[in-house]
Amino acid sequence: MPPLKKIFQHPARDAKPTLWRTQGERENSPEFAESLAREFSTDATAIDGKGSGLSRRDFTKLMGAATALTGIGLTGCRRPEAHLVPFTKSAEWTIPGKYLYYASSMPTPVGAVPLTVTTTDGRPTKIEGNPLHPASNGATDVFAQASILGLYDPNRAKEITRNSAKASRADLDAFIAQIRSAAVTNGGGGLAILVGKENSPTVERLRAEIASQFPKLLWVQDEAIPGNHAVFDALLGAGVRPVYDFEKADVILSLGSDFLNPSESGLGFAKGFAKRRDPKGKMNRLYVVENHFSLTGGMADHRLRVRASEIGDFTATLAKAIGAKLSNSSLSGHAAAYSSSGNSFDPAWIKGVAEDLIAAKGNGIVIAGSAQTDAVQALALGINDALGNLGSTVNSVQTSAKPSASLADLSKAIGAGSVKTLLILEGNPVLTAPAELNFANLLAGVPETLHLAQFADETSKVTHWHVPAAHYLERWGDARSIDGTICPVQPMILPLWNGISSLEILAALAGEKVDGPSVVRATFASLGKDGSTVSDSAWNEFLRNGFASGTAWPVSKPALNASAATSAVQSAPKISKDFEVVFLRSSSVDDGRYSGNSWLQETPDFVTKLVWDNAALVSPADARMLGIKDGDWLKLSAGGQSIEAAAMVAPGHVDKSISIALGYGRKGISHVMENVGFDAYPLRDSAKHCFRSGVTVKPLAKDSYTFVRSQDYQNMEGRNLAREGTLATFQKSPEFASEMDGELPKPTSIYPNPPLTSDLQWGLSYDLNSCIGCNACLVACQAENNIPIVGKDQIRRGRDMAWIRIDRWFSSADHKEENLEMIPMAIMCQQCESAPCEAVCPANATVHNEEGLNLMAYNRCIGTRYCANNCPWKVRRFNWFDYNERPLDELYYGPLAHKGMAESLKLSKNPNVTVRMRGVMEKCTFCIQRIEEAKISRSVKAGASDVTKTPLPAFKTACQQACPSESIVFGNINDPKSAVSEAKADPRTYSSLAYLNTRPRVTYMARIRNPNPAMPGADLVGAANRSAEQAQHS
Amino acid sequence: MSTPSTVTTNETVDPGAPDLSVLERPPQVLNHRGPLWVTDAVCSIVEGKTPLWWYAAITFTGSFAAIGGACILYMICTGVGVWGSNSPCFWAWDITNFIFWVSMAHAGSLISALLFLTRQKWSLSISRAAEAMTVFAIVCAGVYPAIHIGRVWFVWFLFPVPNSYGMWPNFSSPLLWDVFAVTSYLTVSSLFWFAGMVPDLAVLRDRATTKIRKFAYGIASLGWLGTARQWRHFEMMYVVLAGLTSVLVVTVTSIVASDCATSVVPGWHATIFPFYFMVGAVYSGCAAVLTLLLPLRLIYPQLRDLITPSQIDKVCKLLLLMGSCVGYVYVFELFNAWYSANPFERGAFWERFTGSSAWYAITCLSINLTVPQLFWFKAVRRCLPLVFLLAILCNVGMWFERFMIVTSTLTHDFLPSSWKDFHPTLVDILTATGTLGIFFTLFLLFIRFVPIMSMNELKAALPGSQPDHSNHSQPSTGEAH
Amino acid sequence: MSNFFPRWANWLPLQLLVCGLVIGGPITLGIWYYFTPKYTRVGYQPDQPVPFSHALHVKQLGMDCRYCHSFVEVAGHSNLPSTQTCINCHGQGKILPNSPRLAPVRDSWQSGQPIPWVQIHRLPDYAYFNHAVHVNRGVSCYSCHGAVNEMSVVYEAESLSMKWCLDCHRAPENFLRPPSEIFNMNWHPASPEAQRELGTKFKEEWKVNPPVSCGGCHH
Amino acid sequence: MSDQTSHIRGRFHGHHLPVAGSKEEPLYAIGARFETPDALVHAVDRLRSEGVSLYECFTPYPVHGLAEAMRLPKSLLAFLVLGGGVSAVLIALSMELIPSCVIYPLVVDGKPLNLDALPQYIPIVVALTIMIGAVTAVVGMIALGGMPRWNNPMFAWDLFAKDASRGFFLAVEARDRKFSTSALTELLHELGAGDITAIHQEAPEGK
Repeated sequence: MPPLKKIFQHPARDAKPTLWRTQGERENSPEFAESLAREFSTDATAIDGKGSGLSRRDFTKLMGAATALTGIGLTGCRRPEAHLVPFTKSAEWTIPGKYLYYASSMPTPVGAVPLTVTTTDGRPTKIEGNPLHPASNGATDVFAQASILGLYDPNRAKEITRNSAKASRADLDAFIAQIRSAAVTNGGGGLAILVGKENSPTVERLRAEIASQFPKLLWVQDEAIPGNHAVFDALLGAGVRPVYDFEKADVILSLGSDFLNPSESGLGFAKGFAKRRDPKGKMNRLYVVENHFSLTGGMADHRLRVRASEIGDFTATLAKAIGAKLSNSSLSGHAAAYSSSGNSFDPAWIKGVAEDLIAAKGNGIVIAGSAQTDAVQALALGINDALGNLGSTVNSVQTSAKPSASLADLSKAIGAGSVKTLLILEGNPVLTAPAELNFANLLAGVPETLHLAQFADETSKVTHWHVPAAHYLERWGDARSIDGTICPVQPMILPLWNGISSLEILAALAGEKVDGPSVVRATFASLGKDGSTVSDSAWNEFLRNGFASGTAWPVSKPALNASAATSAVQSAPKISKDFEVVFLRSSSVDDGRYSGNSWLQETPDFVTKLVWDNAALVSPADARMLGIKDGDWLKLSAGGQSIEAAAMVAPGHVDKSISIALGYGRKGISHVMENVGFDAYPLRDSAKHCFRSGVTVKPLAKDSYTFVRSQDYQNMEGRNLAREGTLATFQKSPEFASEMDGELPKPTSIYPNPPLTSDLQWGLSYDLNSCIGCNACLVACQAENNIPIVGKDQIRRGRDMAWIRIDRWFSSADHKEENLEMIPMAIMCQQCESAPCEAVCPANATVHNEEGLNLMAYNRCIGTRYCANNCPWKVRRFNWFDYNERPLDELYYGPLAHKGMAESLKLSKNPNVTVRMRGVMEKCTFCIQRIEEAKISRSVKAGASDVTKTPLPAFKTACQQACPSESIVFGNINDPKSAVSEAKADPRTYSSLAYLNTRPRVTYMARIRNPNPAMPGADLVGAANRSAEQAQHS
Repeated sequence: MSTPSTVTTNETVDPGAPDLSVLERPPQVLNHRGPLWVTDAVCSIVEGKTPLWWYAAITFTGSFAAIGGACILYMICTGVGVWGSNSPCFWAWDITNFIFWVSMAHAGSLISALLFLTRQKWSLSISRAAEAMTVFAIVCAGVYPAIHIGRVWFVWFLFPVPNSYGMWPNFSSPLLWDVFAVTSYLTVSSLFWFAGMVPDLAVLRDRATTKIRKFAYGIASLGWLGTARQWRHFEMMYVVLAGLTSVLVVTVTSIVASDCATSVVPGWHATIFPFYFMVGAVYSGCAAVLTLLLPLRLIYPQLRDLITPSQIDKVCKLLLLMGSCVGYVYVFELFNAWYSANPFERGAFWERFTGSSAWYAITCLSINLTVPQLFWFKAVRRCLPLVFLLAILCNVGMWFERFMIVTSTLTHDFLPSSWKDFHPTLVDILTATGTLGIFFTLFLLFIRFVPIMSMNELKAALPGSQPDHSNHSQPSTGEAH
Repeated sequence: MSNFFPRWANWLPLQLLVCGLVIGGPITLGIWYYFTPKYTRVGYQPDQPVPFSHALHVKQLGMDCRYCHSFVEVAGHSNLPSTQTCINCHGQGKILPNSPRLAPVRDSWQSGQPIPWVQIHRLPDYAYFNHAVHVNRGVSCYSCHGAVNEMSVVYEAESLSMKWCLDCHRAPENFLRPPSEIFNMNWHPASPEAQRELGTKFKEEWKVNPPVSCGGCHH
Repeated sequence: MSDQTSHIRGRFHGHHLPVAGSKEEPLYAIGARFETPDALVHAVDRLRSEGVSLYECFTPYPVHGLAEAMRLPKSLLAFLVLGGGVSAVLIALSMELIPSCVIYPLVVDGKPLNLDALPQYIPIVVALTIMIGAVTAVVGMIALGGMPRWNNPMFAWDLFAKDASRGFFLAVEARDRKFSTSALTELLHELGAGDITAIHQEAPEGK
């Protein structure tokens, strides 16, 4: 019988619920509300009218907030009225509150990243790799992980504009139609289309289509950071590209190539390379020749610092040596053809590498940086040829890439006034074009220009039309992954801001009817055997698997065109002894295409640990020579162009060389990009090499710039934190790592610990040896766990929120630059069995559960911060402000700051993870929401039967799932057969700070280097802790 | 009616007068003052017209207190982030000042309680003020634990009240110990202070002329008549409270010390901390007593016969003793770190004195190792202005010690990758000065409205105050055991 | 008169003490009851846009919970029925096609605007609850929602406070039912002893081991 | 009523005692003032030998030997405090152990959930014990001392009301079996008391 109190007569509402209308009003953008209404309906989850700071399921809250608020208003102090809004018509596949997975892919210039996208109630919330895909191990890179934020980014362009006045979709269609009709009459004369490198078969098909209709069309393809396509066409044949098999390679020489960096060369390489780093197997050896520390340089067994512009000289010298040793005339010929700038290199080094490569004949790889000169590419291939690597470790694929005009050609055409209409589909030439082209002015001269982009960026400012581009999660499409396999691009959600895809425009030009996947399906059909139609089943399989099997490019033994090689070698540019500037692909914003993404901006750079900035990296010696320190300004000028940038001293950097990442210093686009770094594009010449030689450097007397790094101290201060040894050490005493605790007290416990009862005991093993430090885990964690960003200023104050961070240690056994080593070490909550943080929490907000997890109950936390003080790894993060609810530039305004999260960002939140409020502590939870999810589905499956007899569904933590080199292994350490148990059984395993006897559930596997005894300084390799021990005893 | 304003004092008291023979104990009250004079001298401070300097002073201190309050309010509704605290230095000035104030409180209790138990008569005239200082210092200390947390509105999670969550606090947390320790310290010391004051309040009541005073002091003195029975219970209570307080002082310091000692942080994780904090506490407390009493003596000439140079001399000696203990701990800590051969321990102290925290670590050491040693010299102990100056220095030194212990340790813990330096913000600074404001405001109110000395104890100790046939050597011994 | 305080003043302390007890006691007890979910939550019975009667549909017509709350066994959320579900029976030419009380349903069906049911059972945002795992492991709707089949207008029957949850998580044997009776609102154990016996049996056979540490519900 | 004439120091007028309070009201006590603690103690001895029992002495500070002379029992306070302390220990221990070992045992820092972990519960016990002990002491002192009592017949005697902080007073209550105004007046006078006064109850409020 109900107690007859509190029967609420909520004021009667008009029969037609006003939910969506109020929603629209709140949103101030009817289109958005509409698109929401069309796309999702909420399910029976709570809509908390009170809008408490700790809010899960923000999405449904977004739906209900408006009405719920009216509830508050009308019911006064009584319980506010909240609503549940069910579907009107049930939607196919959708079970309210259950995840739905789709296979898709993210197109990038390197190649599509195969993905599985997690959607909740019709909104994509998480990106994972597609494990089925041959060229993917289910891993992803930073950019793929962060693209989820890119989708919901409230700063995206929202409307079509013509001459900066709002235009309708109809106007656009009319415009396209008019272009088409004009082209039909004059065969496309005066029409130019500028696209990026997307590897999309459909684009290729439509291009062919359009080209056949309008023969006079000018088709331009441009990338800010191009590969050396032209030279490969010459060396190996049109459209033929080399591919490398690192799993087979015993000896690898990188000539300024950062091949381990996923965003540089896809995920496959890191995976193959990592497979060969296991000291128990046949371990490979990596030589790196580079000007600045790259990920690959960090992994090197031997690293030589050489200016990027002199890598040509180095390669030639090496080629000469190898040619002589092998008495290989053609290689010697190539080498001889090189006009050296007369730089000499340590002969011992050259000899060592040469002999090692020869010893590994047929199983070596010499790989040159993708933006190196044609000469270096040719020589590298020449060496591989001479060593018989071609056909074994170095193969080639016949890509479908058709030659197209370059940006330079386009500029010429515009200059000649022969371009009347220019469609720029994605890409941002005004930012990235070489300064000497003066592209902005050229554009102004074109009568009709249209720019399709996700942001109203530099280019949009000078084009007549600006069209918001659809995010790849909003549109249909297809793309080839790095091995040529075709992957679908599926829309997970209707365009939030009516974005339009380049396919739609191209199809319209080609006169094809655009209707959902039709264009893509047509392409897919054309690939079929009969080339006519394609069966639904095949199509559905394509969509379900996320790739079309058997569409990979055939791999064959490359044939090097000797004469072309010689001429390529002769084309080597002259190198000046003066400073060079090296243009880096940013680890955070790539070539600038991601500068709007605050997750990426806040992700520390691989090596410098710099956030929200790039910097002019100079070697310590140069810094002394120029009399500058971190943050001092430099003026870099070459060929009439000059930029100003603040300098940062970079250990391990070569002298007379300055490295600076591209894609920063953009102005007036969105507040995320404001005051972030320095634009280096103006210094590039149209050769678009990765370096510019002969740059004059002048320190400026400006007050110094504030750089913020997530890690202030660079070396281990004589503490054995990250541990490494050489292959020899390992073979002598496999457990050398755990023996490094030296004189530290042996852990002892004064009383028996209460037993952890569950059959599931979670643990994690992390392999320093294969981790390349690529940050993928960081961003994956950020996406999975609703981690807020805090901005440059807060990080400067030491208020980073990342749950997993990558400590990057520099160490050098003899304290010399030459022998500097870099070791990345990921630190997340160690889930100690006897956790120091727990004892000191007065509120019992952090305790242990029966599965050995160190829990954190946000809603119990009162924020004494004692736990964090007592955490030896300092992995606990405190919400100093209301980072989720307040704008980052108003944090200090207190109650006067605007409250509330951008509506679109609410959609991006993981519904199973609480969004934390101000004043509470948070930390890595081993993705407990995934653990609970798995346990629940196990119980549901078990139903009325013994649950322990039901197997636990396989799952991974976010960081583990993202890791391209499979360095992170998570699982049940109670099960001796589990991967994690095996990993922990490895002799290299050690616990960090074992002497504290906190018994961490996270263990580390020491890094092993494989030096070549014949090399100079070989005895100083893998000795990061030797200096440590010395320091300890001194 | 007696007119207290007409109290005369003998200006010609020479501190170093030869008639003070080393053999006999110096008298508690100079110039052979009688009970009536004592009463008038003490009451006159309360009964006289409010001096202008008092108004000026309290406006000054009060405004600081107000600013501090505003900062706290701003902090609570904006976030702890308005302080300079960061990761790894999650605690900074909040806990620094908490420890500083709590420690300062201790000397008050010790001087009144421990010296009372050990029959150190010389403390009689300063004990009341010392106790008051204790209470006010705890008030200031109590401010921080209350506000420094992220979600003040949930502070009730700290108390074991049955609730609909079925959750309870974690009794193994030193912070929870703090809650209980500080609460009971505040309670006990205020009781000690007030109860001891009742008879003197009664005196004020009897001498009261205005209705308000009659009412206020009447209520406060609970109708005390000074009957033999009341005195008997009163003395018993005083002994008991003195005993309890002395134990409590040790307990509270040890508990506060275990905030550090029970953690694993190198530089904190040391068994010497309770002792460390204890001696530090008394040291800073004695310094504080001197800083407060010497100006009083200057402002109210009649007190010069009550707060005698020999007493100040004794406090200085206590200061010297405790200062030396503190110095010993410093050296011991360093030795221990070296002897542990533990790179983390060694690193912590190496960084403390070479790293970013060097400037304040060295300031702290140089003050606390040298200044108290000056009190070896009688000349220094007898030169009151100098004593005052040094006492203030000692307090500054102790504040820096707390700052060093909290901040420099946290900023250089296990992993250099997480090291970060601490920089206070304006809010930090104003909140700190705010507590200073609160402290002095309360103390000004104290000297204005209640007897700043225990008249009954003084009178009972005056020569000839007891029946000469009585064979009781000291007051209260009969009752004490 | 030189006694400043009147005689009655001497009684003041005692009087204050007594008043304190007389007033303070009830206040404490009052807060204990009236400020906790036992009171603030239980019995919340808002009016709904559509006067849907569970008593009619379940008790009299004998419909199964899962006809409308169709995903309760597979999903974390027990979904509310889509308008479609209502229309299945109440569509044109079917039951009460023109009843004015069903007007909101028809409007919703035509306009596509969902029916804004007023939420009754609300957990805080930081508490994670999963229906599927409960109903599949022997916890009946009845245990948390009460005798919904008796309610013509639904109200909140249980406090849904954390302590209330823990009571069951600590001793599930007091609530576990035969799988067949999960959705049977009329099934009641013969006696508490019988229930405990039955529950214990299930608990051991199925290895029912509900989480009692924070992580189970707060993440 | 005016009491201007009610005390003339050192002089004694036969049976015309100065009167405090209002004559209409019943006599409360006879009060007297002594110049020195010695005199007071001596007087007390004498009174006791005369068999007077209902008397009280008022001193500005604890006078030693006085209580002994009055044969006052030892103060109970110490035992009260002991009781308070012991109960505090029990309260504190149960407050800590029952929640953390019985009601909701949580694994914290791998510490045992039983008495093995007793040390961590001690500090709060100590703190609470001392606090409750101290409160008992003060409350006990106040209660045993018959306080708070803001209205007291003694205050009717203005001299006392004014000089309690200085003089040594003695009052013999009228309820005493041996009470006789004349005899007592004699005796007190003989013992060197001054300002001997008959203290009457005050007129109740409103008169």
